[in-house]
Amino acid sequence: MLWTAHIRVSVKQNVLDPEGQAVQRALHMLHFDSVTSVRVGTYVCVQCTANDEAEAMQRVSQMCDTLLANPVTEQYAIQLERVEAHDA
Amino acid sequence: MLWTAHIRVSVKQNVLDPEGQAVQRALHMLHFDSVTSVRVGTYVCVQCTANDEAEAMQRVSQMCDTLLANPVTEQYAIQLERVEAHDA
Amino acid sequence: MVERIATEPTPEDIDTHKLYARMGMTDAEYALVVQQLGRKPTYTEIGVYSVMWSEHCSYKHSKTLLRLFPTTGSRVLMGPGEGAGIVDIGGGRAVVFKIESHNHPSAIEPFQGAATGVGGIIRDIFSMGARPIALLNALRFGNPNDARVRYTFEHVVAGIAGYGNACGIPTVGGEVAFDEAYTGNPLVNAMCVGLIEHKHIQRGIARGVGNPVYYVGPPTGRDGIQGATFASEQLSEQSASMRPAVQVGDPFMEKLVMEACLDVIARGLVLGIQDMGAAGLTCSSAEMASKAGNGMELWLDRVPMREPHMTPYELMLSESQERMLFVTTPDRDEAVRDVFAHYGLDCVHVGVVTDTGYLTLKMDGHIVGHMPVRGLVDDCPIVEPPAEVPAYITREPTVYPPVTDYACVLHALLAHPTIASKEWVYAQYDYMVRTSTIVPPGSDAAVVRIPDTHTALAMCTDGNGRYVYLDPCIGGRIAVAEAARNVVCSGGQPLALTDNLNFGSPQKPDRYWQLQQAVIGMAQACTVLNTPVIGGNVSLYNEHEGKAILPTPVVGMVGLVHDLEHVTTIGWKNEQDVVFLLGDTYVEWGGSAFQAVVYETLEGTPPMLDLEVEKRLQDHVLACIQAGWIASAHDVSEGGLAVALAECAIAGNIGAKLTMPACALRPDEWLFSETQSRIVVSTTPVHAQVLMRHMQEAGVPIVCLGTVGGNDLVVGAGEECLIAEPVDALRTTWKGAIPCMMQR
Amino acid sequence: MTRKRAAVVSFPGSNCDEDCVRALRTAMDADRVWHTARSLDAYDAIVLPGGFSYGDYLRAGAIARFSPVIEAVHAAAERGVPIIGICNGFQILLECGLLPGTMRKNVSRKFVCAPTTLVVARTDTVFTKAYDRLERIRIPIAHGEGNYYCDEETLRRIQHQIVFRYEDNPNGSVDNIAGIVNAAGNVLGMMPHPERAVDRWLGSTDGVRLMVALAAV
Ligand SMILES: Nc1ncnc2c1ncn2[C@@H]1O[C@H](COP(=O)(O)OP(=O)(O)O)[C@@H](O)[C@H]1O
Ligand SMILES: [Mg+2]
Repeated sequence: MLWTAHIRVSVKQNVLDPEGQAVQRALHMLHFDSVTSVRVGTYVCVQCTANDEAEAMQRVSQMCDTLLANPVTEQYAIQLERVEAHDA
Repeated sequence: MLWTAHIRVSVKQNVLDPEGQAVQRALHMLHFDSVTSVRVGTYVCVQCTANDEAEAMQRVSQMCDTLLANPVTEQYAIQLERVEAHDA
Repeated sequence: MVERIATEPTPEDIDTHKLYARMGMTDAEYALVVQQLGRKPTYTEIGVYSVMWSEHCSYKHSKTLLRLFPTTGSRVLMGPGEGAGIVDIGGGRAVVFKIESHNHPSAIEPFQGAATGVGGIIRDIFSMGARPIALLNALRFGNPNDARVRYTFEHVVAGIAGYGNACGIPTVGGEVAFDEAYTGNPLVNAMCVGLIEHKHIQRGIARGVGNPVYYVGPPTGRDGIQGATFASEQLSEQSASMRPAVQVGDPFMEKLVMEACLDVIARGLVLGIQDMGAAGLTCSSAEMASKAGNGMELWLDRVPMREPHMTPYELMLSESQERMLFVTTPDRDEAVRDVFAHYGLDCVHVGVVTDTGYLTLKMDGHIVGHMPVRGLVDDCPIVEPPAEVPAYITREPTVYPPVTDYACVLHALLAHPTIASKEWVYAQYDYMVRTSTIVPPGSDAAVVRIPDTHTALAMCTDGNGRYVYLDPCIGGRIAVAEAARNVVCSGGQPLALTDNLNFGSPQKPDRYWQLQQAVIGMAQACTVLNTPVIGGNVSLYNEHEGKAILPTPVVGMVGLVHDLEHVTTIGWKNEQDVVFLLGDTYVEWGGSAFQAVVYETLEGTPPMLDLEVEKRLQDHVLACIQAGWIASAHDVSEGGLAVALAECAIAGNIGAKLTMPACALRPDEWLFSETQSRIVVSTTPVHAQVLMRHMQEAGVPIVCLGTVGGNDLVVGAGEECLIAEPVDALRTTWKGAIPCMMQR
Repeated sequence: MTRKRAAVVSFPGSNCDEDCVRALRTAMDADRVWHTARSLDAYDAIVLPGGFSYGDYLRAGAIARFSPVIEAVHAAAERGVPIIGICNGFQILLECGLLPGTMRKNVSRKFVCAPTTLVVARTDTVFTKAYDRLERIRIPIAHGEGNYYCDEETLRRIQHQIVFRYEDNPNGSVDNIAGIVNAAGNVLGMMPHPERAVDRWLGSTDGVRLMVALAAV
């Protein structure tokens, strides 16, 4: 079975995010006054095979832990989607 | 009302993504053999106020069109979440 | 009355449960604090004391040793004691430089640790009023067969590049070495060099009672709290989780703060300015007050905060980056604000200079800390720990059986990541920005032009931990001598140096002995070579699970090139140029790269170093360069003569036909021994005679090796051919080693 | 003839602005102009220098494009004033639509600083008239996002706008593109730094002719 994992990697809450702050200032400059906070991170979209959702989740988490996220400064969230056979 | 927008900015399907390919190679080197494709983009998390979901969506789309995504090579997807009052 | 914060432990709790111990304070130090205050300290206060009295800020284990360094000289305008030292270079200008370590943060988060190390040293330079013009670094990593070591290496380099490049300061030099001993504890030392006009020199001093104290830079977060204490401890598996939050650098912010600070200084609006480095607001406020003999009152609720509900303890100890503290007069308030506003920055009035001699901390009108400035800054008890000669020290020279395949050994040496080309590293550094880099990374020293003049500065970093391990005193001498020699080979007159002492725990007598002996050796070399120490940094407790690194003093040397025409590089230049070796060669295997590569060990005694011989060599090489007789110069260091010759060939993209002179040495000894005080020079045939005569009269040993030309490096001995390798083959080995290692 | 005057626009985070001013001054007058300026009418040429405007956060040039001065840059472009964007300046010109295409991370995913050899593809522009066609010139690069990209259709359309190509592609750019002009020929974007090749001590003087050409417009 083929899965698509949407992975959102972002800077941990208490860690400074200079990029997010710069983008927030830019949005304010552009008069998006309703914006109260911005964080910028990495979006990784991984397709992988796995026998079931649990296995897929376990694999992708491991990829995040070893490569995709920096455990010291970053956190991540995974959303899984099953890819229908004819798409694969 | 306060909203959290999770924005996934990614390289358009028909555009080559050298960074995604590099990450895919790295994952294979780490023996994640089940991986069939990787795309890398930007994740932006914006908090903003809006009277309803439609307004929030419209505002955030506009941010993406003007600043957050580069229309030449990038596409974006927005997920909205309402932030409960006591969290705000 | 000093009030405590409700959520924090009471002074009684701190005392009975010895909470100060967790901050790295001893019982005796705590008792001294109680005595100074006449009462038990609050949590905020003991926090402030603990960082001020940490090794990093108080130098308690090294202060007595540092006094051995010569620190004065006719050109020295400011020695140790301020953010950075200053040396006169004539024409009303001066050069400002300093080196600093960020070893422990880089072990835990290599990218940010290295980046913030660069950020910190840049602030040290511009807080003196100087324009930063160059960055260098000295890096040590473990065995690159270990994936974590490669990860650390890759991210440290990226962190240095990311920060320096964005600030627009060229990273022009440095060194990288790999040795098993640094596996759990890499070294990341960053050096910054700046230029200043004498009239703009600033000091971190809180002058004028009643004057306002300003804060500029990004808001304070809970970053790296207790970082100074942390730098004074050894690393363990727990270190990683101990940190609530690592410091993250923002080079964009640094660039703005730098331009704004240089602007207010140039306009004469500032009385005293200091960066918030280690121990943040605590160290900067206490030191500024101390230097003026004044007191200071800070209103902590006004300090910009990144997160809600920050406590006085957190605000005082945070090590958030890119922040500065400065003092001006009340009437300049508006002018100062205007300058910062131009750069999009706020400055905040956070306190006032007082005459109390106390550092007084207020939060929402309540006094939350009240401590004598002198006590904080000067009264940390100095420790003179016992020293003991380690058991491994020997006086026995090492002997090895002869090798027969010289070319094979040469290739193995060139492929060793410590010797191999560092292009993989410096191609990531913008070494050309500011359009003043005359000699980019890759030669003995980098050369940076002084704008609008025909003069330049030569600069480098050096320090070989293998020699220091085997004999710290000689190793210390070599570190200084080699740095000076590199500057001389580039056409510069060595002016002064900054040093970074990276050692293990001073509480272990054998390691303290290493530190002590290294300082003694360095001081000897500084005296003879006439290069005073104008500043530096001490990084102790470089241990990982009880195992110490190689004792590694790093020397950052700066020299003056009096005329751009004197600039000299290592590469051979023209067919028919004559190659000479200056200096005698002995059988000296201890600590050599040959020993590391062929025998994978570290044993014996390091090369000896006669400082008078060294001084004579350097003086005369510089004189001959200035006379225009020398086409290329390269000192012989790691890998010995063979590697030096290969590097001359590769850099010049031209071969040579050379012969080993008749002597008592075996060919492998002559080729690979690491005897000090040797330089390979080349000269046009026209100047060969005069050069030879000059050196002979000066008493500098000189032998002619042969001539430059062809596509091969050919070295013979009598009828025998020792090495005959295409320069291209040597280059491929040397250039390919690190990229290949990183592709694993 | 009065001496020509160039504006070198400094954005927060620009860091080659001083270098550009110094290099231009060998040929013409040059001022640094802060990005809040609303008019550039007084200038005969405009340079957007290299550096890290707004930290290069999000995408290089993405935020600088909204600086007040950009309107004046657009106006000058329309008037036919010669404009050069170097490195970060090129990225800004792409982001604000004065030049086609976009810049992506180098394929190596690493910043790269190195001397490079460029092949001059066009000598009929105001910027390159002092070079010979297909001449090889030495100009250094220093960038992390210099991988020029446009789709095939655009690439076909802009063939005639390509001014410089890399001899050895250092970053993955399509068609080895190192520099392009707009259709009108008065806006040039290039990743290599000509201001770093203006005297013998810097290893190349091949950038001088570009400065001189600009002063002669
Ligand atoms: N190894 C050393 N050699 C010479 N001077 C040193 C050395 N270590 C520290 N110093 C000097 O001691 C002074 C006090 O350092 P300090 O300002 O506390 O350092 P930092 O700014 O690195 O925290 C500085 O002027 C520094 O140059
Ligand atoms: Mg300091």
